[in-house]
Amino acid sequence: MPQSPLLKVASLSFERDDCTVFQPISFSVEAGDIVQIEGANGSGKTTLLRLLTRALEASSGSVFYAGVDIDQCLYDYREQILYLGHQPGVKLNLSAEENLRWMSPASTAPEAIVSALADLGLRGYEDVPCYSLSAGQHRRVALARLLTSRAQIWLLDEPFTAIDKQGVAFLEQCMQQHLNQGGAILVSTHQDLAITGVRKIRVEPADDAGGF
Amino acid sequence: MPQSPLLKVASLSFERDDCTVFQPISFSVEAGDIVQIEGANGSGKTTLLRLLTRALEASSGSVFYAGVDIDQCLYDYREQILYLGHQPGVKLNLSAEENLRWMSPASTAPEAIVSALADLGLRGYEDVPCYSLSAGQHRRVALARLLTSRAQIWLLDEPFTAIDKQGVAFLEQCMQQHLNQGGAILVSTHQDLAITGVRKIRVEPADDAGGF
Amino acid sequence: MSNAHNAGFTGYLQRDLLLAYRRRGEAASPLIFFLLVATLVPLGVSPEAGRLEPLAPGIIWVMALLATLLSTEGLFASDYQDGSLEQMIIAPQLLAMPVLGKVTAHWLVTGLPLTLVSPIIGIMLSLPSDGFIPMMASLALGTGCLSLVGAVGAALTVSLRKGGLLLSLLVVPLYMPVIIFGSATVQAGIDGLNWFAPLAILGAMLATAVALCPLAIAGALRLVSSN
Amino acid sequence: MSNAHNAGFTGYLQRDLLLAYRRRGEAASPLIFFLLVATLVPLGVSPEAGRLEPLAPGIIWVMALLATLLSTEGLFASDYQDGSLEQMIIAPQLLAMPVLGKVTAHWLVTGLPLTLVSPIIGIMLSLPSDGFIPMMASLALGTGCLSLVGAVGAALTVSLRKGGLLLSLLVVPLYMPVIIFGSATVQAGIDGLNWFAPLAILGAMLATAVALCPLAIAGALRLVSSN
Amino acid sequence: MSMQFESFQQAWDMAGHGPYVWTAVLVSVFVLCWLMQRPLVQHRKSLNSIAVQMRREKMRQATNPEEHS
Amino acid sequence: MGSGRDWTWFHRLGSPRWFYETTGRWLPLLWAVTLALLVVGLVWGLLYAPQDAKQGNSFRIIYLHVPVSFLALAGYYIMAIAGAVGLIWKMKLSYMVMKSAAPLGAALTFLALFTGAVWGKPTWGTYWVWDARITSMLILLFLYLGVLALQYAFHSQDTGNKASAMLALVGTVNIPIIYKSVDWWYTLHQPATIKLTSAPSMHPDMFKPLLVMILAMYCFYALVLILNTRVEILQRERKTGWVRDLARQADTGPDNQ
Ligand code: HEM
Ligand SMILES: Nc1ncnc2c1ncn2[C@@H]1O[C@H](COP(=O)(O)OP(=O)(O)OP(=O)(O)O)[C@@H](O)[C@H]1O
Ligand SMILES: Nc1ncnc2c1ncn2[C@@H]1O[C@H](COP(=O)(O)OP(=O)(O)OP(=O)(O)O)[C@@H](O)[C@H]1O
Ligand SMILES: [Mg+2]
Ligand SMILES: [Mg+2]
Repeated sequence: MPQSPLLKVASLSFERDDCTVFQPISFSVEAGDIVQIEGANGSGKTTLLRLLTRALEASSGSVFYAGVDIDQCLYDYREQILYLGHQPGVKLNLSAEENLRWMSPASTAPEAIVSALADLGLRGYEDVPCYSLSAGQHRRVALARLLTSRAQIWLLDEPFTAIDKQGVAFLEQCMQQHLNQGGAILVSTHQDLAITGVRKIRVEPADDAGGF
Repeated sequence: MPQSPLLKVASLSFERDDCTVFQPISFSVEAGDIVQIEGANGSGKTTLLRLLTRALEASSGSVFYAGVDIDQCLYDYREQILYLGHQPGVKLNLSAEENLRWMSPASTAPEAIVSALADLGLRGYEDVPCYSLSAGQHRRVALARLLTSRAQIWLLDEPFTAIDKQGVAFLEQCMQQHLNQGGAILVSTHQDLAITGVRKIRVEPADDAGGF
Repeated sequence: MSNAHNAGFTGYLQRDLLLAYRRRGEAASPLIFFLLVATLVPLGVSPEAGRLEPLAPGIIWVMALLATLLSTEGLFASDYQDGSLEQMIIAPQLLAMPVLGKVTAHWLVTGLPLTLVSPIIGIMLSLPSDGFIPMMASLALGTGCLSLVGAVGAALTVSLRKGGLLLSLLVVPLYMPVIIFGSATVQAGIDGLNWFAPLAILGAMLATAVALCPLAIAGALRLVSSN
Repeated sequence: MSNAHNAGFTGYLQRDLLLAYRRRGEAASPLIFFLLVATLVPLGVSPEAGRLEPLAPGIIWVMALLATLLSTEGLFASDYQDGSLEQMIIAPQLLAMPVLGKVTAHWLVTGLPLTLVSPIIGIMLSLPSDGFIPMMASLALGTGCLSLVGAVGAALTVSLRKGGLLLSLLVVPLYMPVIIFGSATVQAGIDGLNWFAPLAILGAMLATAVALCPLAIAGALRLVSSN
Repeated sequence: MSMQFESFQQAWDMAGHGPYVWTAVLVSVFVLCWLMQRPLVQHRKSLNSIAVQMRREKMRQATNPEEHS
Repeated sequence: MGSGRDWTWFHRLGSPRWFYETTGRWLPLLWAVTLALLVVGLVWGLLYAPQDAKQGNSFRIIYLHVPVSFLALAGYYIMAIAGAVGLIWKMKLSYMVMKSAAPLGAALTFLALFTGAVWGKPTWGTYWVWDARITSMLILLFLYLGVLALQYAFHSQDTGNKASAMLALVGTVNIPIIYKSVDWWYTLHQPATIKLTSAPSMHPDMFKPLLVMILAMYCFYALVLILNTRVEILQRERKTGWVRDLARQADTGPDNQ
């Protein structure tokens, strides 16, 4: 028996109020793979990523983590994923440092947090409450999680929103490094990635979708 | 005396708690000009655009609209500007159509609203409350204002956030058309624009900026 | 120009009424809150009519005040979060007009229904029948004051970003005259005294509030954009 | 594994306490609400000690209930808006643990201070001295129930931006037993009766709520965030 | 068992209790009728709206057969 | 579902189409029985039943008050059980039943309160007293309103259904607690001025029409619940073939020949 892939998505689909959001989708992801999820606005990229976190329950199909249905090994699976959505969960009233400490694994060293923030260009902003950060800086606080997390699978929903070019280059470098270390990345973005070996998957809206 | 430019910014600067956000900036914009405001995250692009709406009060320097200080002709000036910020003011509980009707000039015809939404790819979503739209669709509702507004000066803060490639192309086309009709555009974005004759202005953070 | 200002008033009035209609459940809730709390009082105090009767005017007024206060709290909050407050501020109008529109809409969906439903609570708390008309009249005027003054608190709250309930509570001292004259009107009605005098004072307060509060609110909101 | 669950509990407890500390002003507002409203009642009803005395237990309990109710409203709201609720849901833990952590933090910043400050209101409303100990004991237990039950409602309404007063409709009916036994405890203390009996019932309710509510809250959060 | 009232007037008045009894009866009957009529109307309305929608779809397909959905 | 048990009947029961068609066959009969019982019971109770010795004619309100009160209470359990079945077995039909039961129950609770209040004026001299049972009924009305409000507060039907089912369940756990505590509260304060006529000691001539009315209310409840559920079914299944066929048959509009 061949070894089962890290993540396998088997004809996954999702209905909202009896209305299918996207056509059943199947693919699998190995360690070291990067998959870019493509699709027009409203095609269901975010929905797919949230299905993969199991925050949403699929209407049909399943997701296998190392060969096991994720419903069977939910906590183990969730230890291995890192999800950054459109709203990344930065508390406006906490400082960047407090936010990152809070979002990182409990065992993260304080120095690791400070250096992750510095890497993301937030040196000098560690103690500023997040509500007085600019849009890009706010987003960078959330992205600093990529440097402190130990999860193997990254699920990133438009991570480059509001980030300047330098920042995008740095993030791409981080992602490359994560892949080299045996991680896997699923990323939805409308920009082209400057990473080699990106596999693209298109999410197609279902025929009956729409607001009719 | 030569005719005064449409918009003239004269050594504008802004302090927050005695801390200068960006170095004094001067430029002027004629009808038909498009200016891209560049700068790293946190350099002060949003601050500059908000100064131009006069939602923020400049610490020094002034802005002239057709030769008149905007403080002198505030309402006339504001009739001529359209500002789209990071948070574009879409009411989550109203439908796309209601939102747009609400944000457009009172005299806008209902058909114009429907067709503006259709142009932005929201056909069929007119009656869906905005909280059930995807990130990009949500943003598109706000951008539909560009088609219904009659303002001459557009101030757009990262308008392409969350918009797919097709959408970006369409918006660039709209912007080109607005320029051809004698409008002026100030846009802050980290992407490169596919419009000819874009003038770039860099916002440099002041030396004493930062959270120290 | 003045046309644009009026458009600001009616526009925001309509929009907020539409929003309230979209969220009917929520718009009805100050009312239901009022009823619910009126049920709590007998449970806490006593079911006997004789003991409830003297309490009735005061309790009704305190509860009306709370219901208004709580619903004022969010008057500008969602506008602030989604950016439409900023759009309102940079609109080519006197800011006081849309503000007045919003406050009027607020009164129409809270103060007015509250006034209309108050007789039911009067019955439940055994309010003597002479008190009903003064109660409704005083509530109609008084809730208008409360909406206006509460909106000042809400605007301050939204602009200072922290404070939530706290700042609107700082408004409560300003509410005190309203509650004093409001319950005095009802009490005068019950006691067969002349209840027009306290009612007239309420009316005067309302007139002052209509004139001054929109300016104060507009000023507080402008603070928001300059933080 | 169980370690991770505990980490979820203490982690969220600490974070919410830190957040409350950062927003001290707001965290104090249930307290101030409690105090202010207790001063409104004599204004509305009557300043005479003799008339206030019989009302005191009921009024204190109604006000404590309202103060808790109002502060429960935002328990999950900001977490929902900024996406951290989603992160909590997909964390590798039993969801009930962080939920319990959050509710505990909520009780520590509202119920507990409210209990501690209640004697002041007791004095203001001329509560007989025998009632003070029963009042504090019943408030300590009762506000715990209120926080837990209120959190169920807060979870159900979290995705309805500004579910505010809808929440009160959902949970106030469920609060009724607490207020009955709470004010009965105080009344029994005043009357020199055995106030342990109603207090024990409050304790039993609290135990049930601690066992069941976190599960209900977790279920509600999962459900509502999957829309 | 027999009729308790001799005249319509007497039945209406019910020895002074008429106003109470008949308000209760009228309000109740009104509410019960409303409860019964509501689903009937809605039943018809939803069938109609489904029919209208089907007709619209048919028309759309007739005008441009290649466009689907 | 490889287990040995045969669950097909259960799933067929959960099929909206089966429900729609079966009830369609029985509806005419149910209509007839309900209307007949209602008319007979009301006329009998209002005009033919003897007067009460103490309360006189005001006592005739009992023929509405008691049946309506019964169903208002029972309705909450019907609603909560339907919601629970929906949550546990993910059965769409039972959510529809729950959704149909909520406004019905709320209306009946309102009627119980209204008829009671109107009855209170001639008998106790006041429209309202804080009697234990009356207070519980008022709380029940709030519970119903909460479920209703939550149901319609969401744009997504599924979320609304699940959320209100959950609330109904939490309410069910609480109803006995509420009832017991309100009872205890009342006996603690007992003003002891109010006594209700107790039903079993009623004269048979008064009792028989009451029985008819109770039966009529049960039929009425079943009827309206079924009618409401059928509407829900049509709206939820509007995309399915069988509903479209129905609509086509019912359609009398133009260009549909
Ligand atoms: C707002 C006022 C009232 C409410 C909410 C109310 C509520 C109820 C409820 C819920 C029941 C049904 C109990 C059960 O299912 O076992 C009931 C029964 C009954 N009610 Fe009322 N009631 C009210 C006023 C009155 C008044 C004023 C009278 C007469 C003086 C009255 C007489 C009765 C009688 C005779 C029964 C049936 C006998 C029994 O079950 O004990 N009710 N009421
Ligand atoms: N409300 C505020 N209070 C205090 N400081 C602020 C506030 N908003 C922004 N700043 C600070 O002012 C500076 C400029 O912010 P601004 O939002 O203008 O940047 P920006 O160029 O738009 O960045 P981005 O590309 O990330 O959107 C930043 O350093 C930021 O931290
Ligand atoms: N909460 C919701 N309720 C109902 N419908 C929703 C909800 N969220 C999204 N949708 C709909 O589901 C579809 C897919 O949404 P999704 O957010 O997954 O799109 P997306 O591919 O991420 O788009 P974008 O590129 O704009 O982020 C859209 O048509 C959207 O309108
Ligand atoms: Mg998306
Ligand atoms: Mg910016």
